[in-house]
Amino acid sequence: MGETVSSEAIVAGVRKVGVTLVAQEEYLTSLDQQMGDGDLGITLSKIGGALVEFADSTPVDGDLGKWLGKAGMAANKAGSSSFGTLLATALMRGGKVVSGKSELTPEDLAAMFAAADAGVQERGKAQLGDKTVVDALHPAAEAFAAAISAGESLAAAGQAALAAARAGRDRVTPLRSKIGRASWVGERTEGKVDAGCEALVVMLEAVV
Amino acid sequence: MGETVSSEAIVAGVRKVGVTLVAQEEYLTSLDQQMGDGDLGITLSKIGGALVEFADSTPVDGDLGKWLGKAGMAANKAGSSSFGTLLATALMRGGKVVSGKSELTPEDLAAMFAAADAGVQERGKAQLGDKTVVDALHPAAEAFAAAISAGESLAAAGQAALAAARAGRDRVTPLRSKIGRASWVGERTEGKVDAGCEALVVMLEAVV
Amino acid sequence: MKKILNQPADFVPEMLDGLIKAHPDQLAYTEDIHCIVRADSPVQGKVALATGGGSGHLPVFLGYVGKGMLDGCAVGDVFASPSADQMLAVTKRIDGGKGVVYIYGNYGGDVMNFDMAAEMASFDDIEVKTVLVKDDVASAPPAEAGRRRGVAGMVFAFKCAGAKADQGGSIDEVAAAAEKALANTRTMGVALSPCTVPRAGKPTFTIGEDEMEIGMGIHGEPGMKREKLQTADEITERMMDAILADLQPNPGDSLAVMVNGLGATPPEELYIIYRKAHDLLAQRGIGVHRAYVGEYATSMEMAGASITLMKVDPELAALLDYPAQTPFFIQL
Amino acid sequence: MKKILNQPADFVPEMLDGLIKAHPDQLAYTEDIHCIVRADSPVQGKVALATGGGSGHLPVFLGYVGKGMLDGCAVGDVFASPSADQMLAVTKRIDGGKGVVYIYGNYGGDVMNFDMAAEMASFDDIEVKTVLVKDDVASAPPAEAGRRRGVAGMVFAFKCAGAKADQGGSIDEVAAAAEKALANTRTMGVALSPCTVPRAGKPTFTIGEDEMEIGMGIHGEPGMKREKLQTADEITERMMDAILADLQPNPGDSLAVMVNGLGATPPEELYIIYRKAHDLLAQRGIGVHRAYVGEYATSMEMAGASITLMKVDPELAALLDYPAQTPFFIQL
Ligand SMILES: Nc1ncnc2c1ncn2[C@@H]1O[C@H](COP(=O)(O)OP(=O)(O)O)[C@@H](O)[C@H]1O
Ligand SMILES: Nc1ncnc2c1ncn2[C@@H]1O[C@H](COP(=O)(O)OP(=O)(O)O)[C@@H](O)[C@H]1O
Ligand SMILES: [Mg+2]
Ligand SMILES: [Mg+2]
Ligand SMILES: [Mg+2]
Ligand SMILES: [Mg+2]
Repeated sequence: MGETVSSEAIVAGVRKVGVTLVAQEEYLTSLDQQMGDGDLGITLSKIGGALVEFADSTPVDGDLGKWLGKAGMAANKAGSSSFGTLLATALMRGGKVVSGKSELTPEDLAAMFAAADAGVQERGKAQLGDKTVVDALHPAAEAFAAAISAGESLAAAGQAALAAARAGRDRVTPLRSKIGRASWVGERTEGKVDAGCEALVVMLEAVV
Repeated sequence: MGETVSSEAIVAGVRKVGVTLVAQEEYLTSLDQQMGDGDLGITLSKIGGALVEFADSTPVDGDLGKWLGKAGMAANKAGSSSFGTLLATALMRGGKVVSGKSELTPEDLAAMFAAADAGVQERGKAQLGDKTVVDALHPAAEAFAAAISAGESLAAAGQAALAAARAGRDRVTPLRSKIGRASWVGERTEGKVDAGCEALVVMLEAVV
Repeated sequence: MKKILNQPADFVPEMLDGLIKAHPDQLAYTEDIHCIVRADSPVQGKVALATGGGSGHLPVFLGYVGKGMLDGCAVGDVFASPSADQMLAVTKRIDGGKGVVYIYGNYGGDVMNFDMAAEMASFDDIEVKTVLVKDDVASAPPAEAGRRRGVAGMVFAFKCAGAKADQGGSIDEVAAAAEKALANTRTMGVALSPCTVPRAGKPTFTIGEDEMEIGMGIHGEPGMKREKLQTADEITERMMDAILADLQPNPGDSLAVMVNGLGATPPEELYIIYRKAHDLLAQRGIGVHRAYVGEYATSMEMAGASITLMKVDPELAALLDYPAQTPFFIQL
Repeated sequence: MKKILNQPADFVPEMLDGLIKAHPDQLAYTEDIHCIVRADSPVQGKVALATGGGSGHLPVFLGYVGKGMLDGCAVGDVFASPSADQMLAVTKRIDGGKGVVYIYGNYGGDVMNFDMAAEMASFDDIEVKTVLVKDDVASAPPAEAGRRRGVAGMVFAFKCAGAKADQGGSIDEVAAAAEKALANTRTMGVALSPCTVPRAGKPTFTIGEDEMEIGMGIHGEPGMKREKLQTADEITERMMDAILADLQPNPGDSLAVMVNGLGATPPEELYIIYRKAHDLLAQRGIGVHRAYVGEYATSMEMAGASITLMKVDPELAALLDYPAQTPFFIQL
């Protein structure tokens, strides 16, 4: 199918994620306060602001890959908590696989999603089931790729990814966190939603 | 008139003051918290305990003056806030004027009262009207002496002293504190009873 | 505010026991643990310095006992004066034959007891001179400066007089150094929350969630005014304005600046205050000779801060810069 | 808890501005004020030490930048990791040709960013070694010690590695000194009240008036258990038991002891804790080589305290005793 995504649409998507992160600051902070250090909303709001500024001020100049990589670096400078760093890593790794392109095919998007997923796992060293964003991100990337392979529309693939992220988030909610700050909270994390998973869901909701 | 006060009665009186000070800790602390540092009750409770212990363990040995002086030193060791130090000074100065005696006449008691008053003024350098214990102590000492001179009974003289102390306390309540910690509270002391005056009233009530 | 303690009555002696156990090479005591002295006291041939006052202000008072600062300290219960007796014991133990200078805050109980101690020391032929610290501009107007209370500024007096004594100064010179330091020193503070005296068990005062007390003393004595909480810059400007109006330094003068935390206020916030103080001085063409930012005179777990300024001429600057070493204060 | 600040977003940069203004002879920064370095860096021919982490823990982290300790520090927002970029800038500025040792706490964001910085530094031919601090026994059982978080024990690692570097040690020797210090170091803390991150505006957690959290982390991460508030002696015994069970010193061993206040707990209470810790060690025939009582690693205005023990052999003892001088830590 000939569906493609323009530079403008990618820039708009990144901007939208940024706006959403700023808007959700309090909500995400309150989640992180329950089993972390309460900085997630702050970090992501700073990153959101930086992404908006970056999207508004940096032209794509025909290379979406480079542009996404730079967006990742701007994100890392703005907020470098665990999640913030993983988000930056995802942007940089996602950008790498579309280097030189000025518009993206659905397959490009699926490859980006997969690279982001791999990058996050490499950087954070979390396993599936550790109750981190990986538990939402990995199934979301897989669902997206599967939908694209099956020839579904981008919109449908996005919905599949979102549904998979939500399901992944809910699957690990009863579990105990095994990595990061939440792991120190021990059994008291059981039954509480992982803030990173929820943050991913919030971001996907903004763009699909 | 032949009314005299025995060593035992003096010891019992000091002991009674001690017991009262311990019992009134919270009340006096709450008064001092309103315009001081809130330690008056604590200090006087420690001094009270020390006086009880002193009275229970130290024989008069024929010299009430010396005994009162030592009681003053014990008091100073137990609690040395402004009021505590003035109380110790009062005991030491009061003791000095009855040095060598083993029982006291009404005139002795009046002289002791006057010496205590003078000692407190010398040590603390407060003027009448500064809104300190002096404003209750000085009229009380004067009223006591006047009653004794007029040939009234000890009980009546004690009541006169207590009434004068209460009147002195009430007279300065509307005023602004001019010395000590309360002076730093400034206009906010106006209308509040001086904790030191009230402490003197409480002690007198215990023995008259 | 919750406290970590055993029996309230044991608060001070247990604290002192811990202190002596932690710093056995630096600190010792007479028969009474409330009488803290330098481990090597008496230092023969040196004028000795003593202070005293209630507990709950660490490092004030005993925290400044050590080389180049104080020789001894009489320690009272929390916020309560020590007794004349204890002051006398310290005096006797630290006298190295050249007399003792008392430097302490202008509080009724302390004044009365140190006066008694000085009288008693004279029977032992120990010469005593007294220097009262009255640096808190918020506690009385300039015309009644004699009524002001002593707060963080006493540290500058300890430092300068201690240096003078270590350099071999006479008792008059040491007392004069303290007086000179204090004549050039002013402090003002603001409190955001109260503290709890262990034996009282409840806060010394109450204050609204959005209020601050301008000019509060270090025992929770109310200050000049209660106001709505302001920004760090506004608070700093308030304190600096009051101090500078009183101290009246000239452009070109050099100041020592102390930003002191009262207890619960974190160092981060103290540096935010310092920044503004520094900028305000720079705007007036006044230089900073030395900056002290941290906890120097506290009120248990009270939140708030004070600013102390000392105008330094070359003599005071040299005394301030002289080395000192105590368990709480080290300067190379 | 009320705070003295201007705009929450300016909290850290203004704090750093004040810090640099207060200590211009000791501290400097790269183009970014969040990259704090020794004023005399790079020290040529010396292995450089870098750390980094969130703000709100003073003196940790940047407070240990100075002679005999660290060369540089990447400073994050309150409780937030600095970026890889900032760590790289610090690394480049402090490298004196003998490489850089990173010593920092085991927190996700910090680990990921320092790893990125180390990768980037290798492109500039700067050798980097990393030592992770994982001293908090309350954060994971011994079998999962690799998951433990880094708290006040990092100060002993800074001190020992800093001394080794100052003495001319190679990058491997400096990293080994840090590893050895940490292998012998354990910490545990208890919190009595929460703290407020300026941008969040509300406390990181809530806790009852009669409760304490055993084993709480320095960002307010919950600990092992929430319990009724106990006496100072009981609390101390709890912490000491947990640490000693993990560290397993023998009678005759010598320990460095740090009693660290988390922010609002006054020094008086820390000495009451120290007293009991000292007595418990004495009962086991264990000596104290050196005692540190004060605020070394804080959580803004959190009330509570931690105890850190380090088993010292002659080598660690000598490194610990070596002089150091930073704006927050001086040892002669
Ligand atoms: N090592 C890791 N790998 C993957 N995800 C992680 C990892 N550590 C934390 N996370 C995710 O990040 C979220 C917390 O983010 P954040 O608040 O930025 O962390 P922190 O404050 O601990 O640096 C967690 O809910 C989790 O989903
Ligand atoms: N210089 C003084 N002369 C006489 N009385 C004084 C003086 N200073 C204080 N007082 C009295 O002592 C009372 C306070 O006692 P206390 O709490 O012991 O003082 P502080 O805590 O300031 O040492 C005051 O209410 C006042 O009556
Ligand atoms: Mg977090
Ligand atoms: Mg009082
Ligand atoms: Mg008092
Ligand atoms: Mg964080």
